[in-house]
Amino acid sequence: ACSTVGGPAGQSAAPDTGGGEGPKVAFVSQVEGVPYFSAFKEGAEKTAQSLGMSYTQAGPSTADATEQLRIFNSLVQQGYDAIAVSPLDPRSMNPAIAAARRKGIVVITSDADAPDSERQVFVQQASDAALGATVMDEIAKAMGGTGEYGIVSGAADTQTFNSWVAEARKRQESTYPALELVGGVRYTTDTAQALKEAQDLMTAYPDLKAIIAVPSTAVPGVAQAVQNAGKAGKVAVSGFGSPRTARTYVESGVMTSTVLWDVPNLGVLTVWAMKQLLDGKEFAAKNTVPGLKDPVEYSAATTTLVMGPPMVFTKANIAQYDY
Amino acid sequence: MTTGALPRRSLRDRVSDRRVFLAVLVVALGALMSLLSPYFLEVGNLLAMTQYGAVIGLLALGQSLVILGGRGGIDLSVGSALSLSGIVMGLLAQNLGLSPWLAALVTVAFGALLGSVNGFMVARLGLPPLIVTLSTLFLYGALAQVLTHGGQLGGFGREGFAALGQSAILGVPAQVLLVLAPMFALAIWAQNRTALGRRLHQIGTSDRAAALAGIDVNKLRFRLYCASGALAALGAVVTNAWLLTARPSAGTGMELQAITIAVLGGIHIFGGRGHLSGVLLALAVVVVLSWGLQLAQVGNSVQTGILGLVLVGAALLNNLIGRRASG
Amino acid sequence: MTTTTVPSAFAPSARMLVLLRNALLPILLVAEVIFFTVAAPGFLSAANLANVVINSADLALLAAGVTLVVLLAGIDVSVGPMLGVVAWVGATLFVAGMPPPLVVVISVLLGGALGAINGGLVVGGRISPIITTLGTAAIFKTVLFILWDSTDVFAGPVVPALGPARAGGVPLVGLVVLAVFGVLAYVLRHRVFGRRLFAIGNDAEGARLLGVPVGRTSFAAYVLVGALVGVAALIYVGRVGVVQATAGNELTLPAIAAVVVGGTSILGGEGGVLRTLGGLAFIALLQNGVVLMGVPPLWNGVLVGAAVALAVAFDVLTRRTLDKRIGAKK
Amino acid sequence: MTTRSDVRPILSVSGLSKSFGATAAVTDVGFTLGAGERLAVLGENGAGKSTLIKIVAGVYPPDGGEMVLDGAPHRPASPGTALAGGVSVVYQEPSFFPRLSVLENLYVGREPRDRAGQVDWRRMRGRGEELFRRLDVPVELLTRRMDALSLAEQQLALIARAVDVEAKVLILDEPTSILTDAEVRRLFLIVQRLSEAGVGVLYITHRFEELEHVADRFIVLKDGRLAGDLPASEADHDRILEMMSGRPVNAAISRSPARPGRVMLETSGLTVPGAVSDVDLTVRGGEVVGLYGLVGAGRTELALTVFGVLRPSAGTMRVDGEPHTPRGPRDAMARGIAYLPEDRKTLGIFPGMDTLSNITAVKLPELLGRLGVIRRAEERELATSWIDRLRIKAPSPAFPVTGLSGGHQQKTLFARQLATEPKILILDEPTRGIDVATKTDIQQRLVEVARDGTAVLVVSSDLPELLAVSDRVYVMREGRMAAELSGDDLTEDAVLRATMGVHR
Ligand SMILES: Nc1ncnc2c1ncn2[C@@H]1O[C@H](COP(=O)(O)OP(=O)(O)OP(=O)(O)O)[C@@H](O)[C@H]1O
Ligand SMILES: Nc1ncnc2c1ncn2[C@@H]1O[C@H](COP(=O)(O)OP(=O)(O)OP(=O)(O)O)[C@@H](O)[C@H]1O
Ligand SMILES: [Mg+2]
Ligand SMILES: [Mg+2]
Repeated sequence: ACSTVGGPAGQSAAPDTGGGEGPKVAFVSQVEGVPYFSAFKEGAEKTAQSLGMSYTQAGPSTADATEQLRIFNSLVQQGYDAIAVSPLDPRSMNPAIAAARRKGIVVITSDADAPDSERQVFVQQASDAALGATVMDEIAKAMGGTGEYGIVSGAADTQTFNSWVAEARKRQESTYPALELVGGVRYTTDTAQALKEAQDLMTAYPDLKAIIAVPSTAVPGVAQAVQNAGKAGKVAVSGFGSPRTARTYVESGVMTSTVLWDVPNLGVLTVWAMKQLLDGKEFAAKNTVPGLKDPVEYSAATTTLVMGPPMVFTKANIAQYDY
Repeated sequence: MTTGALPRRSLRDRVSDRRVFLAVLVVALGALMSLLSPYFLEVGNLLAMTQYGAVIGLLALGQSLVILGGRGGIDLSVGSALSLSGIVMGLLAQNLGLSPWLAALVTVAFGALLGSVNGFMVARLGLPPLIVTLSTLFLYGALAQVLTHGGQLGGFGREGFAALGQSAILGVPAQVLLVLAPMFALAIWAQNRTALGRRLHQIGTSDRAAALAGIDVNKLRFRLYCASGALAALGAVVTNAWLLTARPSAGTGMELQAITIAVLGGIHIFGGRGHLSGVLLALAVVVVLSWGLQLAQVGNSVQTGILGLVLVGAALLNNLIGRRASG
Repeated sequence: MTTTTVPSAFAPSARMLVLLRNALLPILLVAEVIFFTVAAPGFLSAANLANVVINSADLALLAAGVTLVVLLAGIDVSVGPMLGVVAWVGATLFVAGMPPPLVVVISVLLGGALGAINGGLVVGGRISPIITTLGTAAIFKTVLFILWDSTDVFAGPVVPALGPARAGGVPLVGLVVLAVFGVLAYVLRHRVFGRRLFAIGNDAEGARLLGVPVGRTSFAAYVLVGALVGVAALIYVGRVGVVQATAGNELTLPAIAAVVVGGTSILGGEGGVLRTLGGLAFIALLQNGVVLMGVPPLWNGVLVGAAVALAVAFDVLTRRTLDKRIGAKK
Repeated sequence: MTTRSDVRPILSVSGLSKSFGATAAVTDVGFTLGAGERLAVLGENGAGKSTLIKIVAGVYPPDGGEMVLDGAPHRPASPGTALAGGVSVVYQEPSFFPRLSVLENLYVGREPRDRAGQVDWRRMRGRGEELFRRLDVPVELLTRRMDALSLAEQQLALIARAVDVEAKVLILDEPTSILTDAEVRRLFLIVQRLSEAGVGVLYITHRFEELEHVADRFIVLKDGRLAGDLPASEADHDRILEMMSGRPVNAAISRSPARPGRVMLETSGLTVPGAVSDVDLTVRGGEVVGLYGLVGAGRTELALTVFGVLRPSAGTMRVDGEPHTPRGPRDAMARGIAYLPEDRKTLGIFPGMDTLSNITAVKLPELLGRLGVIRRAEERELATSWIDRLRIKAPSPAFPVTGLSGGHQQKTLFARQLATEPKILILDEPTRGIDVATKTDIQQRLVEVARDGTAVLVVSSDLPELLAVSDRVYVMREGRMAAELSGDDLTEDAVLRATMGVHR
């Protein structure tokens, strides 16, 4: 039942340093086991197999930068050929990435970046700006363009959440001046706390018309709070939850939509990128990736592969995605 | 120094000593881990592994001192104190542009200050340690967030400061050789050889008797909390040198780990009993176990449970051996 | 035999002082309510108070359980993760279509069984409660992680009384909580089992000398904690609607906080569940009021931490002064 | 006094043995206790008295031997079953529930219940009041927390609890060691009444003068073995002493006349709210001054004030002529004052630690090298010399102090204070629980210490002891100084009169 022990059966139990069956690649997630990263793994594993590589995925049990570093180092120790990482804390990962590169290991970032590091490429799901703007658009649409809204975010020091929130607010200030953020950004660490914060927001601001739930832990909490308060339809909810997390609420009408990207495809792209680098190949401005419909753009200036625009999941399409 | 005519400790005492047990456990776990992963026994790897024990080891040391001091002593705020001290060091190094070395010094003093708040409320006002440090757990953690608005701070990569967290001397990580090891050596020496150590045990076993024996119980207990705070801050210094980032949640959850290591090491939760050398061995157990499991690709969440099993199993076995031997 | 007491001319009667001593926590609570009523709009509304009750109901039951073992001079830091495990099982069975009453029974039994593991280790294995429950807390966390297997379980309230439902504005879970606390308060004061908890918490060895079945009683207390966790788990499911990998973990520290803020001695043998209820109310209303006051989110922890410390300082120091005047020299 | 030969045995034991590791605490002991009989158990410290009664009470399972209680085999699996079988005990080291009220303490494990099985608080309260009235203990105490009571009051409550149980056998392990005459006499009455009602009483004591009041018969233990079993009428002190120690012992101390020197300690108008009012006292170097009074008279508080634990609200103190305003025990110690507390369990020993560090606790600062390092060889030498001198029965200096018998724990504390060679030595119930031979030793040592120039103040409830060692005696009554007696005025009768407030 342990999702972190990857690779074909029998291989991870007794890893052979001689390396018989092609390169070993790994991905270090931000936390282990959450549906989001499980979906990532699904795409990644499939691709690794088809490219003749073995794939492992691991992550800390809570979003803990030190733990993540430990996991990264243990993979280096085990002689992996390529490692992709979604750093919780870019800076602390830098030295470890440099050390791994010195050992000749291919290191890339995916899902989140460490811009100042020696990583070879960053595989980006969608730009922060696009994500922030999309969720703001969704909320504004549901609110009819005016009124008060709140934001329930995750841990205060998670870079990704903070930049999404910043981008969403930028979008609101530029495009929807009639909307007003009330109560500041509420930071939470888990679903139950998100529930309480959302409930208190609704009490403190009776005219509240919408809430953005940022991390996937907050999504069910905020939705549940709205449901408990009997305000489904009166207070709109959107956020960055995986379809499976949000599905119950989207289908029951508590959530208007949830914004994300095609997560399995991100896994596909990540593994493909590692393979390219292992083979010593360069990225083109537009790359055709087996398994992905659209070509993937590469920006040489920022050494970034961008998968494409965000996806919006609504009642109409959410049932098709199982992650 | 002669040892006098003290009869040698009986075999029974030796076997039921928690430290002997832990030492055996370390070796046994090491053997098990080397079976699980061929990478475990590489020498460089064994030494490098110790770096993961440095920060939590410092916290466990402070925690042990406070628990040894008795009267329900405990410091739940160590994790938050680490976070807040780390942030303060970041503010000094990044915003004020102070040399990281100097900032580190100030930070340790600041940590002692944080500890002194606990110490004041516990030792002078006589409030229950659990609740005092629970409040400061919230307080310090939240202050760390407030000071950074949730963000992160840097500025530690200058003047060779990073070497403290990232270099190795003869294969031993600098943070272990230069910080953890001296601290534990000092503490173990003080516990066994000095009046301070004796007094620590005396206030821990009966603080009223200690007061009548002329020990300034409040002052000593106050200092224990200061020491715990300073050690937490030292942990922050090491973290900053190691990760080069100060995060307001850096120490979250570490208090329970620190307590776990202290009690696994045989520190009696009601005070006055236990050896700091046992804590060091417990730290070794935890580090060996989690690094070995990591190399064997056992997931992080499963590691938590295995550590729990070891904690309970060790206590159970230890009791069993002790009971068998004594009757 | 003569005892020397020097009566002071204008001292209030000892009875009054004792009364005052026990009324300190209620006084603090009233002060808190008045403060937030003035400072935080919407605080004193029925809807808000009902929210507070609904959001703290599961925590209240955990705190009640923890009180029992703290009275024993023990502790249980595994209640949070234990709740997670039971919540997952309960929610899963419920979603699978098991009849609600059966789900309730199974949850309580499962909780009791998990509590029995703690009790067995503490009593039979003679491991100190803190080590035992630190260990089982870690184990329960892993068990939940494995059960959960990357799949959130979504479930509504198993029975209405264990969900956010209200009757005439009164939250039903509130009644459940009151009933549980009422029964426990009665048991602690009027049943032999309760008296035994106090005796053991004061001096387990002394209690054994007087024929108190120390092992059996302690074991029963840990089982009872588990059973309370079983009920709390279903309330959690009804409130949060989803069980995730870390469900319940966050509840351990607040549960212990409620007990100590309430004034139950961590040394054991002194205190009670009603005090815990007071402590819980103090903390829950504080957290709620601070948000409603519009305090910037990051400052919440600062205020809550400071307020708890001040409240406890006030409570303990005043009680001590009163104790001196009542003549409880130490 | 009842006769014994014709009564049926209520408890008979034979061949009892018990060892702790290498220590044989009790070896092959047998005796018979008749219904209504009062049997005293005598023996040196560490002779195995407490261990013997703990076997009877079900605390320790015996390694071997048989017990018969009221005709049925007695093999208690726990103290609870022994209690239920009718064995009620007051232990030597008082064990009670500090954070419960006295009333609750009385009824732990046997709360009166109503028909619904609920604890019947009203009946409990009624029974408690009746019990205390019967025993002449103030009823107000019932509502106080147990830890707010003085040691003696606690002891009275524990005795009350034990005698209230409908027991077949009542065991009292040194119940009088801190009680004064009045309480002791009341206790004897209770014991007598119970024995008349057919209860067998086992009574452990080191006070020979009590024997004729509490015992019909006595047994003597020596090194865990039975050394004698005689009727009380044949109690001859010298002979008992010889049975106990196996050698002739000199029970009297020799006291050279005092040559009092400078006034070392002086209080005037000293007042501590609720305990001590307007007390004047002087102690000179070279003399032993006794302090007597009923329980609660304020003697302990007076001593604690001099030692800096309690703060006076009025009055002055002088040490060696200089004003003395201690902010804590450290200040008092710096002035050369040493204090032996009466409550060894909570104020004396460091329970988790070895005998060695218990002895050197106060002396430690003088045993330090650079950086506060303990000079261990020297420390061990010091501890060993005191272990020898006071004949403390410890297998090694590293033996845990809680493994020592009660009397030897007391000696350990005594050594702790004597080792500091103080200028002023204050002793609160110094020979509590110490056997007769050693007691004489200690008393002799006290007098010698004083003759060497130390000012010695002894608080004791043991009047014969006080008269034996003191050059002068103060008597306190309800916090005030009631009398100062010396020379020919210092008689037992005069002290008792002052204690009771009866004037000639
Ligand atoms: N729990 C224990 N562990 C080890 N040794 C013990 C223990 N209890 C008693 N002993 C030893 O057994 C012997 C008898 O002790 P016991 O307490 O029965 O003596 P006692 O006759 O009651 O003495 P006292 O008059 O001083 O109370 C002593 O040598 C003591 O050190
Ligand atoms: N600050 C303190 N620290 C330690 N013990 C204290 C303190 N204050 C009071 N006590 C305790 O209070 C008790 C006072 O006892 P009590 O009122 O019976 O005085 P007393 O006249 O000395 O009694 P006795 O006649 O038994 O010696 C002692 O048992 C002592 O241990
Ligand atoms: Mg004894
Ligand atoms: Mg006294």
